[in-house]
Amino acid sequence: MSLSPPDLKLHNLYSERDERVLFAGLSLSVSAGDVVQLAGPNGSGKTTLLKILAGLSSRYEGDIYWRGENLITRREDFRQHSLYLGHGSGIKAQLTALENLRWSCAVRGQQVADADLHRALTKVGLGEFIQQPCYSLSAGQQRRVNLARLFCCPAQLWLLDEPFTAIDQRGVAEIEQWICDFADNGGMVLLTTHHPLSLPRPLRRIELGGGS
Amino acid sequence: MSLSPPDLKLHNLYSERDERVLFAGLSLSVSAGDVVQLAGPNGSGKTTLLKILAGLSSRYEGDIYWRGENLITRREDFRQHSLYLGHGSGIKAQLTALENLRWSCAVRGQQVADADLHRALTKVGLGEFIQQPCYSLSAGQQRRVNLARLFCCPAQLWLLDEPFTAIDQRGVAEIEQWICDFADNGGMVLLTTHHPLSLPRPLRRIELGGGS
Amino acid sequence: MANWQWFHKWGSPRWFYQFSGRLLPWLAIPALLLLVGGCVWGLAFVPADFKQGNSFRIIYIHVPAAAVAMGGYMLMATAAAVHLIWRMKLAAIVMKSAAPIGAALTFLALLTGAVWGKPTWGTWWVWDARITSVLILFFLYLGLIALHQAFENRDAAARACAVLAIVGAVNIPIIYWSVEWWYSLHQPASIKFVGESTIHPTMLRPLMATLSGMYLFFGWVLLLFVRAEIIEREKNTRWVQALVSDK
Amino acid sequence: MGTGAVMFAVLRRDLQAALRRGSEWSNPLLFFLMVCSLFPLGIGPERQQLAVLAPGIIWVVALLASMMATDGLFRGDYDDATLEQLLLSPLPLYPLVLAKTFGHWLVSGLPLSLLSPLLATILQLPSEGLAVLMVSLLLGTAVLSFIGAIGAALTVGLRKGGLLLSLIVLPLYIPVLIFGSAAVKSAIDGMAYLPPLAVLAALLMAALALAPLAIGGALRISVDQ
Amino acid sequence: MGTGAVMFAVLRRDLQAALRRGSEWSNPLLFFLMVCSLFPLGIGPERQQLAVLAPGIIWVVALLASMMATDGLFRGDYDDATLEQLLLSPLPLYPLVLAKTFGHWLVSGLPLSLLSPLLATILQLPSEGLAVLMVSLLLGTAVLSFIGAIGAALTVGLRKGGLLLSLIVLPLYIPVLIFGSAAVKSAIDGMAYLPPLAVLAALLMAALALAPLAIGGALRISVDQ
Ligand code: HEM
Ligand SMILES: Nc1ncnc2c1ncn2[C@@H]1O[C@H](COP(=O)(O)OP(=O)(O)OP(=O)(O)O)[C@@H](O)[C@H]1O
Ligand SMILES: Nc1ncnc2c1ncn2[C@@H]1O[C@H](COP(=O)(O)OP(=O)(O)OP(=O)(O)O)[C@@H](O)[C@H]1O
Ligand SMILES: [Mg+2]
Ligand SMILES: [Mg+2]
Repeated sequence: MSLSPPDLKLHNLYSERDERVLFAGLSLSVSAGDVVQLAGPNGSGKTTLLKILAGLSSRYEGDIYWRGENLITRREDFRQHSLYLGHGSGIKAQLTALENLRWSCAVRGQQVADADLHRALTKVGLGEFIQQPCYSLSAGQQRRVNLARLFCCPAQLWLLDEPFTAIDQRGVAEIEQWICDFADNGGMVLLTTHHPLSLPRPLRRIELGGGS
Repeated sequence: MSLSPPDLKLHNLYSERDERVLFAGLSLSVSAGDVVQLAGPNGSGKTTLLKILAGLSSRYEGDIYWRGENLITRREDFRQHSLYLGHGSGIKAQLTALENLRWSCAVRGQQVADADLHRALTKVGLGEFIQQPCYSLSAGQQRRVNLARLFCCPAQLWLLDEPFTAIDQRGVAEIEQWICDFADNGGMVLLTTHHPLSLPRPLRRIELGGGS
Repeated sequence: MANWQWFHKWGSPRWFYQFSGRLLPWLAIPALLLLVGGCVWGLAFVPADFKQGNSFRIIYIHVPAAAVAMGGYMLMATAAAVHLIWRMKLAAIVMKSAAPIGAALTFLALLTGAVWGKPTWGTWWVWDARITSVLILFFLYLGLIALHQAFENRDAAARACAVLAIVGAVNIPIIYWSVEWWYSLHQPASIKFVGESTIHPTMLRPLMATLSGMYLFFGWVLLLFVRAEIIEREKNTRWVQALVSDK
Repeated sequence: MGTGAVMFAVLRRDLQAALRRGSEWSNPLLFFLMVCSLFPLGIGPERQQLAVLAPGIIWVVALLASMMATDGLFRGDYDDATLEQLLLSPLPLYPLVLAKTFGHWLVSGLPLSLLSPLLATILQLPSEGLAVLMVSLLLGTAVLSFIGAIGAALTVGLRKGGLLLSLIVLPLYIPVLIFGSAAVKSAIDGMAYLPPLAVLAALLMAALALAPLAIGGALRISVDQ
Repeated sequence: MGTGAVMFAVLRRDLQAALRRGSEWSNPLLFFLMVCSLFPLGIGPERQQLAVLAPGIIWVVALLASMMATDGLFRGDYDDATLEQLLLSPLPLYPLVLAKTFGHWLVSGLPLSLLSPLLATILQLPSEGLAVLMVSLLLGTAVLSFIGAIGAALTVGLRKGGLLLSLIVLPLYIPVLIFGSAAVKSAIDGMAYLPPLAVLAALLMAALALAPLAIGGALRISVDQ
């Protein structure tokens, strides 16, 4: 698999904010099975880069290729196969975990059976809290509802912005395991985190400089 | 100093949410120089406990004593000597870091010279960003503005809810250092975090059970 | 590709700055000549109106201001479309700069109209169809300016305002038509604009002068605003710093 | 999952969320009711006078109520970042936005229109106008929802939505107000009320076709700041 | 740091934040202007009719504008958790809340009152009423700010503030509306306008003394959820 051309390729990416260069000449290839950690101090542009890749931001110069073609022309295919988990909570507080997850799948055009949603929520440790409205969940539990999307929305590329925020230690280990399993099955992961990762597989670190 | 009676004492504290018991029979004494980590899985009630102590929540049973007297009768004195840093950002996005910090001191009734504010902000690594409106700071930088309050608002008790959120690795080490220094000088710290702490001094961990 | 050269050139703020510098006097001098000349002509040499006396002379400011305010919106909407479609930065600058000028001219039209209304109709304000339309145009301008101000980020502001300007431009005909209809539905007997055709040629010629003067004036002020904005945005580039250090 | 099913899922979640807090659909209604009843207090209770003013007042207040409700249309989704999920959907944005806006009308414009005869009676509107008032509001509030959604999408990334939204949106609302209140007045005066209603219907068609495009574009801009 | 200095610091930050975005003080104004001009479009352009309605319309709309501005009074502070800091201050809450509310009036009620003569002219209000209109609005909007702040404090913990606030607050606004518009009408009709103005002043005194207590209590409840 590693001989095939990279699925995602950044070429000479440049981005600035308020005249401060965040990154310049950034090139990166991601193929099936790769796990890439975006590292760097606060304010170095990790979130910015993930948003650019996800297609939420267009404040960049340079080229991004998805499966050999320019991302701009293949946005739809890219959206189909990528899954972005951002900083935000990503859930509606007055709905239950189940309803939230069902909606998240629906807007991706996926109809998922309730049993599968259940399984995903149980997997992230919310088995007992499925019918509880999300506003009554703690910070970490809300985060877990969002993480459950990883198991309902099939994708080939995960873009995770600080997935470990507010997650307890056992949870962190679990998520690391999920990432490994996903990569083992040919998935690609780009994630930002300040946690020192301990994955049982090679991990690429991209250091973004600058920052405060 | 360790022979003096504890400054903060919780006796048989009980709290529940939606009929789920978060903690019961919780007793704890905190004296000068103590660093206490509230640990526990997501949803175990760490934030709830900190808010109760800070005086933002009254959903508990049991007694809390501050310097030997019931906290309820000594609220004002307690507020004077405690400093709470919560989950939230704690800063106004359209103001600069400096203005935010100045206001934070003012509502505590403290008039701090600009030079001191400058020093505090430089200490948290925002030296260059002092005059920038806070909305243009990254997640970690905003968090640092809030942390700068630790150096402007003299207090004897710090209540810190996940102070390391969004902070990079060097930053985490720095904050740990500040906590140590503060405790060395007779301060008390109660903090929640999922990070494994590495402090060069004895640390008490209170495990809150339950949770997901 | 070759015939797109001019487009990219126009899109370059630096080139535009230099080019517009040469253009400025050619706008400023005729604009001021026509405006001042037309006004003097209109105030001093045109005979008084037999019905309105001297108060009609305010027409030499009122009508040009109203007309150019309308034209300004259309220019702004065009710039907005150019910005959205081709991502041309200069178009965003033109759009942003045109808004306050257009709003000011609209306000001038309202003000002069009100001042004129007092002697003519005995009241500062009536809910006439055309007046109402101008008032709404004023609101459209203000909304645009407020939206631009509310954004903290320049690029997002420009694109959001561009969407709004285009939505507004689509709506302007509808608004005019509906207000016209509303007014004719109510038909208040007392007050009406005098028919436009009755205006005497001796009054018309100075009006034409101030009208064209006002268009040129708009162009001139717009260029000044655009140039200031370019300098502000490019203040960290080498060519601007060279420009500043030259002076 | 077909486009229809996705639209239904979007609609369903919004309705669920709205009904669960109740305030979402009841608040515009109560606002409508209260402000309408403020007018007799401010103006004076003379019957003749009120009857003449009633169509105008009801329409202006309905417009304000609809506008205030619109402010929250995308704000909640923006704050909890579910809007990002919507924008990253592999499906075209048009049907998603259409479903959201329609759902919003269902919980704001529709109940308001259905309640309007009650208010009309309070404000002494002659009974000939009741049916036309309701129809004009049904059509008109739908147009208002679409126009309002453009404004809401443009301002959703900004901290202070409420009043800014009104500045942007009110001038665009004016044709709807004019034709809506004109239809009611014509009906009371025994004149032809179909032409203004037809214009409202035409405006609705135009809004259906064009507004979702503007809304989608505006949302993408608002998220990318 | 004395209480005065602290109040000044609170006031200063709020004004700074408001002026920095500009929209905070200009938007209520523009809203006032626009909605007032909606009425002729809904009702019709007849001068005589408008003149009769003008005091009522201006007062109702001023009330709405003030109410809509009030919605943001504590919401921003709640969202960014600076409200927690305010509540944890070792100082008494009364002066802090007073400063915040006063600052809010400075950027909402005050400019609105100053602009009112212009609107009055547009709405054909006879010129005898202008001065009284302005004074009544100056007093009245201050009372409205205090009452509104209570509502804002009660609803700040809830997601959908805007409309809920209006429901809580509108009934309390009604006395202000009645005396305010009565003062203007009396002035136009050449009757004694001082009594209703005196009532407004008395309401203001009562609000100054009592409202901050209610606001402080409501804030503590809202944060503890
Ligand atoms: C699109 C906007 C406007 C245009 C093109 C316009 C144009 C004109 C023209 C051509 C005349 C001369 C009419 C004549 O004497 O034959 C006129 C007169 C007048 N306009 Fe305007 N005007 C506009 C807006 C306004 C506004 C906003 C006001 C008031 C605030 C206003 C108040 C007046 C008054 C009082 C007169 C004199 C009326 C009379 O002669 O009976 N106009 N306007
Ligand atoms: N809306 C904005 N306007 C202007 N500048 C911004 C904005 N958002 C972010 N920035 C700037 O962009 C830089 C990068 O921000 P970003 O959020 O990508 O950092 P990050 O690497 O994710 O940091 P952190 O580790 O703190 O999350 C920061 O220096 C910040 O000042
Ligand atoms: N507003 C609320 N209403 C009802 N229940 C709540 C509310 N806030 C929190 N809870 C419940 O209280 C429990 C404890 O929440 P708390 O935020 O204290 O947890 P925590 O220990 O801080 O967790 P985390 O590590 O995820 O931050 C959770 O199970 C949650 O469901
Ligand atoms: Mg980040
Ligand atoms: Mg917590």
